[in-house]
Amino acid sequence: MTPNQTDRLATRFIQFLVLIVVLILLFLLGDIIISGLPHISWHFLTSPASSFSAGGGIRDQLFNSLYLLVLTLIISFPLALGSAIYLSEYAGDNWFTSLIRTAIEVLSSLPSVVVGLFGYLLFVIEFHLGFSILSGAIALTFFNLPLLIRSIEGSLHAVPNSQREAGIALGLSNWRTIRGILLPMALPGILTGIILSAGRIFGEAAALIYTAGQSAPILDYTNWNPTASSSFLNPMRPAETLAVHIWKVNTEGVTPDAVSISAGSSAVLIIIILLFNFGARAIGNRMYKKMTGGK
Amino acid sequence: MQAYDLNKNHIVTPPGEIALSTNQLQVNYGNSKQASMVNASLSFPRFQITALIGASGSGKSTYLRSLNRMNDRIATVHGEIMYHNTNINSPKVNVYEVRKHIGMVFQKPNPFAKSITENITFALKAAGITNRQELRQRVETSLKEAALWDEVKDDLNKSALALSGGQQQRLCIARSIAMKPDILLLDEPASALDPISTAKLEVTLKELAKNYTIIIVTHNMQQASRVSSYTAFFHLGHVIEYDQTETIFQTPTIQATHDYVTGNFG
Amino acid sequence: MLMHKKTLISTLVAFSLAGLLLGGCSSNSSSKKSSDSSDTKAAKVTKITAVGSTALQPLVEQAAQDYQATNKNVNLTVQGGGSGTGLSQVQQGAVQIGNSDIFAEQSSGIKAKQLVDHKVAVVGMTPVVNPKTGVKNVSMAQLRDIFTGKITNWQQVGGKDQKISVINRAQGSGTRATFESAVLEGKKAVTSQEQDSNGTVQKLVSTTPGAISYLAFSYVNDKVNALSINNVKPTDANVTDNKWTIWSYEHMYTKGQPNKATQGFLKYMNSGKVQGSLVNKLGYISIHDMKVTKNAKNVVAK
Amino acid sequence: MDDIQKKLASPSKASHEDIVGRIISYSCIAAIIILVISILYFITSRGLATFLTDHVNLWQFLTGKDWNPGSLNAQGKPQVGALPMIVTSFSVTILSALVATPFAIAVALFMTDIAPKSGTKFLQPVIELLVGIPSVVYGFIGLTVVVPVIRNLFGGTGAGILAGTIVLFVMVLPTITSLAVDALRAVPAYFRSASLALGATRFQTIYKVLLRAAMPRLLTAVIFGMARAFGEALAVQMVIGNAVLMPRNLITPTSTLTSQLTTNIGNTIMGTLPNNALWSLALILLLMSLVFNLLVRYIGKRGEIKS
Repeated sequence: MTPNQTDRLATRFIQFLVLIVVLILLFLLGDIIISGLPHISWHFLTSPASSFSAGGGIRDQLFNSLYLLVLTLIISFPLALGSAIYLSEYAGDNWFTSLIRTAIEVLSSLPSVVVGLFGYLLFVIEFHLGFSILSGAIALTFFNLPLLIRSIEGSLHAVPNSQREAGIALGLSNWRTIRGILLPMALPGILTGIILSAGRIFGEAAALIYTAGQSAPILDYTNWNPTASSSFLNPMRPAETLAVHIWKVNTEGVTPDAVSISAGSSAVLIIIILLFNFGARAIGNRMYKKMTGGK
Repeated sequence: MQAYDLNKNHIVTPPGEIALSTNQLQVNYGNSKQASMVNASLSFPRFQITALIGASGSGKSTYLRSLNRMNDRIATVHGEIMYHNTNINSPKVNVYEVRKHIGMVFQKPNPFAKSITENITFALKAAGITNRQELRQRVETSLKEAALWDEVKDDLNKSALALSGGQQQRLCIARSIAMKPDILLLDEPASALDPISTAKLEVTLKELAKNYTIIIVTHNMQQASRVSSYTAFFHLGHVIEYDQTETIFQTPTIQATHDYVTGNFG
Repeated sequence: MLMHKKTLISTLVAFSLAGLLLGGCSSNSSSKKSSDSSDTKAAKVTKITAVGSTALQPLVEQAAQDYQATNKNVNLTVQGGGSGTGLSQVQQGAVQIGNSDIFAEQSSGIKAKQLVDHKVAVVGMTPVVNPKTGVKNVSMAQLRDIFTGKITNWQQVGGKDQKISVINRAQGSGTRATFESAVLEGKKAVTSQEQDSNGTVQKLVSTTPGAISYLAFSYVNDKVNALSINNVKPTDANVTDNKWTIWSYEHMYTKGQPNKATQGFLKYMNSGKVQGSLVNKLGYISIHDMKVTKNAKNVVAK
Repeated sequence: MDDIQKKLASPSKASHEDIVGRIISYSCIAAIIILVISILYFITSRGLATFLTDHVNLWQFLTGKDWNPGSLNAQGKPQVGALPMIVTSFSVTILSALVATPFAIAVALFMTDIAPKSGTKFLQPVIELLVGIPSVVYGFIGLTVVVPVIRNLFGGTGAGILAGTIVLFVMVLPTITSLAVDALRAVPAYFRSASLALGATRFQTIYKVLLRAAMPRLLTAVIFGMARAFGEALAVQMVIGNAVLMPRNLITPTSTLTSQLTTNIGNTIMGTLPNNALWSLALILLLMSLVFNLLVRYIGKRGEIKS
């Protein structure tokens, strides 16, 4: 075989493997969406879940998922941002930094159920936060932090060093340089990172069963007082998210239409994650274009 | 490469007012024991252009970057850098003030991903200048001084990244001089530019020398001889010779300098 | 357009700083807040948390919802987590009610004397097999031999020539404890597949050839075959007089005597409203219908 | 003393800003360190209780084959042999990484060298979507699609290491791929151009130059993938069968550390041996994830591309 033939063969082989990966994804998406789409209706999205009769919806679960996502980001984003800035701009190349990095990585590979129980014993019980969205958000912060830190640090790293030098050569403080020059340039990357990590939060179940809980009390969407126990804005109320709902319906669901609820919920979940992904890409591209003056 | 005696040198002290001087400057990168720059003692005359020349790795850029403490995080610098009777190489000195007074322009143009105006006003605002009138005034003056005003005056709100390389570099110069520094350090500012942009830049530099002390690193000997009044020749981390530019290029004292400026080198 | 970006950045920074504060003091302030609110509202709203058995959860959850509709002064939270979690948490006093599928006495590490038992429903369990095995009835001894691994082929109990694949429930789960105490007579079950939920077991048995497992009555559907034992059919009626012996109580434990609010809810759980309709709707057997009782040592009395 | 001299000697707005910046970023990292330490302490203290309070022999724990923490064996010792789960966890982890790596590298090469523009545009979302699918959903697809297919092909129940491997393969694929892309992108462009200029074909360049130059970082990518596989719980639990038996082949039900942990943690009483033993499993998971990370660091240090 000549080198050229080998080359062609190898390229074909690589293309073949890529094709398989794409097919796997298409199969997964197809399977989830095709089996779920028929069950999605306006009624399904806007009515509360039912614990034993057919015809329940996922209104509260859907809202809970989104609310939990927002709360988690409010807690984890600033922490991740500060830490990523530390790691990429302040940390020296020494054993301490490498210890911190290892610790963060270990955090990301902990099994969710362990984090869930930790959150349960510490936040739910010890700190008296109870089964609540807040407890869930703190537990999810554990997963989200490593992802966010990694993506923010990566985006900061991708900003050319010449930009840092330009900033400090003008007599700007490091902090001002980071805030005013590096962060804006890293923003598209950071946003993409946030949105992608949002997908993970959205899909997490095991850690939430013990922290945010798995029951969804009836919510009052007209009560805007976040301290009222029935208010949809109350962060101290227990909340079942969409992913937990899928898990519950599949494992212990007694409703006659458990299968279709599960399929419909999975499809909704995937569609939202799809939207997140496309959103991330669109926003990232737009910001990049704006910054480089359309070039 | 011929081995030269690196300890043999010829260094003059220019007459007249000295803007900046270094005494026994030594630079070590990271944890490296091998110094990238040893015992550099030079004095730079006020309102003149001084060129630092030498082959790649001779330490000229390292030296230049030490002058406004840009090497702080990546290298250890020993020795004195005297500016306004202060050793600015001391950790007690406010490094941000140092850099305000000793500005720097880099090899590759590095404008911020902001509009042309914002590129200039960003650091001014950070320094506490908030008066719109004054900001506008400074933008205009500095762009004029950097000979960029005529080309961009209608596009001040456009992204700086849309400018050409030469324009970007002049914007970077404008950005530096808008801070009203004393001294301007330029690290091979023309190396990424085409000949026409380079020529324009050189004219600009000569204009600027009326108001600023300029120290420029270049590997282009013609450029050094065209723009500078003093020239220092660096070799393997040592300053070999420092004298008036004419002397360096026509009657150097040291053999190594002679070989380098005549092209019989390496 | 650059201004626009700038506002975005500053919002981002502001957002992050606000969050930093929130994140930094969340543990303090929010715990304070929650205790504050419970203090100020103590006169009005009492918080009750019930944790534990996932099998009991749907019933308590639904009952709690109905109860709260009329009793605005109670704030009920019902969560799963498993019987073990329920018992340990109620014992520690972390929650007011611990839901459990098993007697506290049967659980090692639990000081049962501290806990007060409130039985709220009965669950019947039945062995289920894949429909293609062709088996409808087994004797108790055969069932025991299947689960201890002595019988390994359906032919041995009158079915097809097919290997038996046993799917057990998670060790320590209430369902398994009930099944083993009623069927195995202290013998050890063969190590086999374990699944921890009714839903998964139902799916697996319906699709795996030769599979056998056991389910609560309410999870039996037409995709799996419920077995009769010694020709007794697994029906609610047979459970009430102990003809069908694989059943257990659903317990709601409190630590010592419950406080007033909790007492009120437990009373509601035992009332006709719950026992008369809700319990049956969710597939449990009402505690009122039972003609026999069982104690923690599995002794049945009339 | 002139004006400039004074300015040089005294702190300015910029120095204050920098102090503020340091305080903010240092306190963030401190908060994270506290989080990590608290969870590490929590798992370690509970995980060690099996050995310290219940006096289980560590060696027996690691090499015993009988897992039945609720009951005692003939000698009156609790049966806490975690070996079958350890073996299974490693098997699914290594197998899934082995299967996923060629695919991941192929996709990465496609994105960096074969069709950089369209490949990235098209495959990047594919990879990110695979990350986005929740593990619950992976688990149910595994249970309803993968397990029946294996059952029909090979007989048995279908649950086992093979099913676990297939599910994990899809789950670690995006992790390995995105890191492999980074690895290949980090190889300087002149490596490629130099090789191509010497007349090498694209495949020769990829095989002899690219993959070799990127090898340390590719290894890192694979190890990160393995770390992900090792810690995955919900999806594996649904397809592995959860029987604590030494795996004899790829299609008999067995159990991983995570699946055992997830299945039983809710059913055990806190503070008792069965519960402590599960925390010991969590401790093993933690230590393994530490080992994976140290491995990555070690490889990374040795294989930095010198440029």
